[in-house]
Amino acid sequence: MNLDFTREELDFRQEVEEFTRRELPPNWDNQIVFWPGGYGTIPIFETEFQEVAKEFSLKLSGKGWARLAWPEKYGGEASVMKAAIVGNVLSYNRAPAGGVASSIVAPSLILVASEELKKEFLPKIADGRAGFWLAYSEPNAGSDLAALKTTAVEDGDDYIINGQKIWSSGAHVTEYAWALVRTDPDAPAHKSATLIIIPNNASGVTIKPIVNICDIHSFNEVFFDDVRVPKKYVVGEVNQGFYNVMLALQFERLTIGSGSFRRVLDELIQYARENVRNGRPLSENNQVRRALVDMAIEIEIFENFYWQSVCMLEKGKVPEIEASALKLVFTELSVKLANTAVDILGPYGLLDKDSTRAPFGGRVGIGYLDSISGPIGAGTSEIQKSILATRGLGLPRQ
Amino acid sequence: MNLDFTREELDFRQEVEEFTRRELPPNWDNQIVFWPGGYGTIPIFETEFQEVAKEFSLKLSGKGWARLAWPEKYGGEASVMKAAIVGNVLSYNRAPAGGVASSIVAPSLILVASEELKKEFLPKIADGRAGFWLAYSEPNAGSDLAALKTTAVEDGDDYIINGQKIWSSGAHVTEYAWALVRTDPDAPAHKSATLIIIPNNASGVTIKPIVNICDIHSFNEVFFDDVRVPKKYVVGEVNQGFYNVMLALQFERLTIGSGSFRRVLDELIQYARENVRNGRPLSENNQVRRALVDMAIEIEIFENFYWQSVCMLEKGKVPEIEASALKLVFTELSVKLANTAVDILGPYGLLDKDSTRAPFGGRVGIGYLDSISGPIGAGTSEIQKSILATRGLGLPRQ
Amino acid sequence: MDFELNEDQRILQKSARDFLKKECPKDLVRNLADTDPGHSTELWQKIAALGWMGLLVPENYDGIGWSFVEQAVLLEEMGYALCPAPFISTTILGAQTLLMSGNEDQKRGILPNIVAGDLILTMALTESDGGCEPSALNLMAVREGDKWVLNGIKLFVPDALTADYILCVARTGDNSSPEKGLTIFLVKTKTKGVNIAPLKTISKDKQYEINFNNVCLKPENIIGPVAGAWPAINAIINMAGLARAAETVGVMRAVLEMTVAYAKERVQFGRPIGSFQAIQHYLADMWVDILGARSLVMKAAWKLATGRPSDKATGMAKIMVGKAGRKTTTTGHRIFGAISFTMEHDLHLYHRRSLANDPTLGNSDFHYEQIAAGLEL
Amino acid sequence: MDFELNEDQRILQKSARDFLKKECPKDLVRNLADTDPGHSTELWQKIAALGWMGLLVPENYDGIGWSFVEQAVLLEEMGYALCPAPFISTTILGAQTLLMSGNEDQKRGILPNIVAGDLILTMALTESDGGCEPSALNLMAVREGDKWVLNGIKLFVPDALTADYILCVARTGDNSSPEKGLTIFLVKTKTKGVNIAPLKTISKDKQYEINFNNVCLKPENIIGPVAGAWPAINAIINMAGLARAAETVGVMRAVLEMTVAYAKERVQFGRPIGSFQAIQHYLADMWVDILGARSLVMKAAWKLATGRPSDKATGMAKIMVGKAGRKTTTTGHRIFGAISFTMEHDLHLYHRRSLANDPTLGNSDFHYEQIAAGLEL
Repeated sequence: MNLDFTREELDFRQEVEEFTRRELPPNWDNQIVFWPGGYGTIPIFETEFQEVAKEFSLKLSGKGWARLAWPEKYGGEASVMKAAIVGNVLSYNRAPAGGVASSIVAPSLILVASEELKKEFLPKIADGRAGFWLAYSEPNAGSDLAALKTTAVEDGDDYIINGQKIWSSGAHVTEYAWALVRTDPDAPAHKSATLIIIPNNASGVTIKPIVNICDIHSFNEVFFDDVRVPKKYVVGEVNQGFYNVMLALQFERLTIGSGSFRRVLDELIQYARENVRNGRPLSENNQVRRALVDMAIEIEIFENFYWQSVCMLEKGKVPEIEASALKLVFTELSVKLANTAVDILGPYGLLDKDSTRAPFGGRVGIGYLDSISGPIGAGTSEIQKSILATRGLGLPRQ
Repeated sequence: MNLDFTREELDFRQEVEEFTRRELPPNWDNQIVFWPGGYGTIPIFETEFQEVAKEFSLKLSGKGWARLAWPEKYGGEASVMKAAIVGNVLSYNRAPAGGVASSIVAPSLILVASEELKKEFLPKIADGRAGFWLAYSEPNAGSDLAALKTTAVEDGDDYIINGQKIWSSGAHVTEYAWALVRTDPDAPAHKSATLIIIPNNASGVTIKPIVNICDIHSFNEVFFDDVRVPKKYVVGEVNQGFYNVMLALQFERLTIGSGSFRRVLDELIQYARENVRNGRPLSENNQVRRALVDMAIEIEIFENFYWQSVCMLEKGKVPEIEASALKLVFTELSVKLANTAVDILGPYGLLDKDSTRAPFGGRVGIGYLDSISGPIGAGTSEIQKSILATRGLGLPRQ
Repeated sequence: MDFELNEDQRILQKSARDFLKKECPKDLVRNLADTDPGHSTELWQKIAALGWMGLLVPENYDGIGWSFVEQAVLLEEMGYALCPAPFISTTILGAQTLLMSGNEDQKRGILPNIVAGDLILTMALTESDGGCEPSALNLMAVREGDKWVLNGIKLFVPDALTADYILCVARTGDNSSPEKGLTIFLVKTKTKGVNIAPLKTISKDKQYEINFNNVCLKPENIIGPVAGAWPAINAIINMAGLARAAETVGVMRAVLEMTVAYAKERVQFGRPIGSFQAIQHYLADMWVDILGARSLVMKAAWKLATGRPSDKATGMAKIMVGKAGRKTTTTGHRIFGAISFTMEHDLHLYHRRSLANDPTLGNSDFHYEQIAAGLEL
Repeated sequence: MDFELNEDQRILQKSARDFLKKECPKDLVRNLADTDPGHSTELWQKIAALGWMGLLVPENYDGIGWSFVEQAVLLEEMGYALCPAPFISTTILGAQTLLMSGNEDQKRGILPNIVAGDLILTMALTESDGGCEPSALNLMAVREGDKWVLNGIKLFVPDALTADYILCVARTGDNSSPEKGLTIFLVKTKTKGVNIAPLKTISKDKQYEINFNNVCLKPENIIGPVAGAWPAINAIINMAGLARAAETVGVMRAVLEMTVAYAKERVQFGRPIGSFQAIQHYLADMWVDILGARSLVMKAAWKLATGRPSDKATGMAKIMVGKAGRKTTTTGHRIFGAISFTMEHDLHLYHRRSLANDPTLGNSDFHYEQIAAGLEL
């Protein structure tokens, strides 16, 4: 057991920290809102930040930091730990980075795709030219992915795709869909789903914005009308899509903004020290003290879970159950942290980002709204608990 | 809307209070433990308090206060309100009173039984000569009463009863079982259960003690081996037992020790004022203050629910859903109150009743143990929530 | 003892429900939320015509002279409909303060106009501290000759831009304790030196910052005793806090209704999600919370209505409903899932309102301490 | 970074588990719980033979010289088995205090005997206040010539009746602040004037009241600096609190295991109760709590083991595990239902233990304040 970073890792972290502080636009923190564990305030999905994000991402790529976890064969360092350190530092600084291309698509491609696909996409992902969005959810297939209806029908060397996707984060600012479609309408869903790459600019793809309750356009509805995609864009085997998506989940769980929770805690502690309520510094208010200690404890647990999963992946183990626990813990923590923050801020917690009086540029109020998205997105808390109970503890399915 | 007692009711309450303080044995509070909402520390089920309980109960009967809710025709005053006032005052004082005979058996008899049964039992119940225990639960029929296995087979003018009951509160200190048995083995349980009175002294009845985790013998296992009971002891119609039991539930919910919650709150407030922790009165400790306010709020809600149900019954309405909400709220409150109490008492909360250092004669520590029984007894919290969801909100059954 | 509403109250409830269903559709709520001052004169006039503004005002000032029980019934319906009107500001912060502390001239001059729907009032209480304890109230009014001059900033003033008058709480001296030295001034919004700026909130309610810059007032602008206003202010905080709680009960009821309906319809894994135990238990908990919340609100309202000591009861309602309201709308989102995370869906409107009603008009520290004192802690 | 146990640690874990399964059956646990002093010399000697008492003791005092990580691994297994031994009292309250503050003679005289299983120690800290903050420690030791005389009452002293020595925390002067003026005395239990009486607890652990009545001690009975013991006492409270937390993690693991097994077996409504969503979610929450609890305990243990500042980490473990332990055993009872409400069933033994480990050796006020200070609040 050794719970510290190595000297080399600490040096690397410092390098990333310095890089991040240097390369982020001045006053970046005051331009964006971002709430840990929420799906509605991620800056890379916002149109207005695309230029900054692309520029930042190019610089990251220049450092080789977008593919640290990839095998050396594909230009990476095979270090999940270093990738996690980058992710941790970037998210502490709310940097416009991340995205599923490098964290989910690339590792999945490496594991199951044809060499041809790898050659086409990995370099583009590495330098930020190929952005992806996850095309899993449909209006009637939320928690129940098996209700998937989007079809892909063979036609010569192509598939013709028809259907509708929803909650498509960043579809409007990326280049490709990482799509789950049904290739065999007669088989049950888990034997008929296939993973396929669909270019956003293919004919028949219509992307319609959805504005979320934080007043941010991050989601979309996407319609596929007779969209023709070459068969070579199938990822892994046909009808193995469910398996391939599950495989990708272990990576997905680590794309969370792991540093952003502690950042909020640090900021709240500072706020409590510097602000007065009822004539006394908030930091002397027993409720505030206790609430912040409770958050510090939960963040400590979350971080333990996070780095433990990183270490497992680093050793080549698959944190399946751990990934469910992690997702459950960090999204529920997101809600608790938001509630704690609005409680501490009192009426100031209600102020929106355009208000000059708003502490933290309005992040807390918007974060309160955004925090509800964590436990309902990407596998609800209830789904995670059922996974823990059945796959983890071996309880009988319903 | 009028949320106060009438002058007459207030006078009556005072009379009951004076009676109770006068008639309770001196130092009664220090002899017993009793935790609000728990099923394991009810003094009338304890052998050692039988003498006191019988004597007290005779005095209550003498006042006519054991049958206040009964119709005038049967010697009562048809006043659920007055009965509730008596129950409230008695439970505030932790008096050895209550019991299912007057609160559940008698009202059920009045509603559904034959005149013959009423004549035989009501007078005996009124003056405390006929005590009852509820014979519903079986080892494999807990939450799932439909799994009931105890059988009653016709034999001339009698039924022959075979089976086993469990969690039989007070079977060892009462005279009769109020038993749910199966009279038609081929029909589904809800069409084959019958309510019948079984004398404890009938041949073939064996009562074995169960000691609960508060180290109190209040429960029993009861075995029926070819127990012969006359058919006239059937309550209501044959095969209508489930219906009759449900009918009785509305009364059962009001037999809770409604005054006992506030009593504990009052005692904890006094304790906080009189005791010091870390050099300061506990009452000045912000955590303690908040915890007690939270309890005061929850007790206020519970009391609102309680008196609202009383008023419904007083108007002849059936508080079915309200009874479920009440059961859920008061048993969960029992747990919260116990946790709050041990938190306030700190290590003193661990002290048992034999310890001279124990505050409140050890009631808090034992109450902490007892409190777990509320949400699992007499229809679990989970069952109550399902009732609220399906019968109350009309959600589809699973 | 009787927990049921009487016939008049039931008629009020029914008519308010019907009226708001028709006259306060979600489109109107959304439109007003997105504009400033976010006030519909048309809706306000209709409400006035129904007599709502005069519900708590005695008949000799043209009101109906009903009680807080009826006010609570009405507010639950207004919360249910998310009715966006400066109603609590005008009828409680304004009219109740006048009723409690104003002299006969002041009452006669203003109350009938409030009842008629011609005047909107509010109160400027909170300052940079964010709370409403006496120690947090420090805006100064200085006597200069026969005038009083106000200087300072008030925050979180509801509905200020719509208001005709602001009741401004100011410190006028007597520093022997924070409770002492507070005075209420009646300030015309149009007075020179009164600058109002919106504080944009995520709750989309209408709160403002007011800068009082050498605002000159005459002695007749004083409502109630000089340097002795705290008892009235304290009572108003409690009444207004209770009003917010009553509104939140309506918000909760609306959320439960819409969520139950959705849980019956929405199918996942081949069955309505409302048949899943987890969903059922969430909804049962919501329902029990609503019943509990309403019971506290109605008890406090009844205590106010009958002149009983009520600070403990209003505090209990404010604290419990503040928490339960937030929990209920959050759980609603959890059950609805992603669809409710969109601007298009209505649920977030309720979620915002339940948050907005929690930390204002007596935050939890304020009410906890008040209840603790009531418990003799 | 590596969260996994190394091979030595895994061997220790496995051997402790196997040993306790065999040598510490529930019958023994029950028997010792119901007797006074509730100690099995036989079990204690076997434990000593395994070297457990010397795990944290350096080799030059006959110990193994391992770290708090191994101690935590061991304690989780002892908690899992509900092992009823004065182990934390002896190895932490006793041996660690001596190691930290004792002089060479004191260490040489006692530590090897502890390792050999020949001496049992405990600490008398808490008084009538119930807490362990400095201001709550007021038992006086007065210097009379070359002697020190102790008078006063200590409460909640664990394992006092079994102990050979009691480390008594007393106030010896310097009243400039509560932290100052505290001194640790090594008191032989058999000393004249030491009266020990059981404090019967519902947790059935062994706690005692000690009346020190003119107990005369010599200067060589003083462990560490006169009037300067608080830093050591503070460290010991943290270590012992962490030890309790480690034990509770084992309690929680045992409860999860037995409850999962029951939920798979017990049939109601025609199917195993473990297939109901409500039960599944309870158990998932329990599991996540256990994983979180263990992660905090191991991190604090590792910080202690590697000499890093650790008060914040031990406080976090103590607070979180104290709550989670109680919640876990309570939820266990909820799932088992009535059957677990009987003395015959084992679950209540765990429920009692999880409660007992919470409010002692640093209550939540103590640890919250310590963490808040660590967060620079």
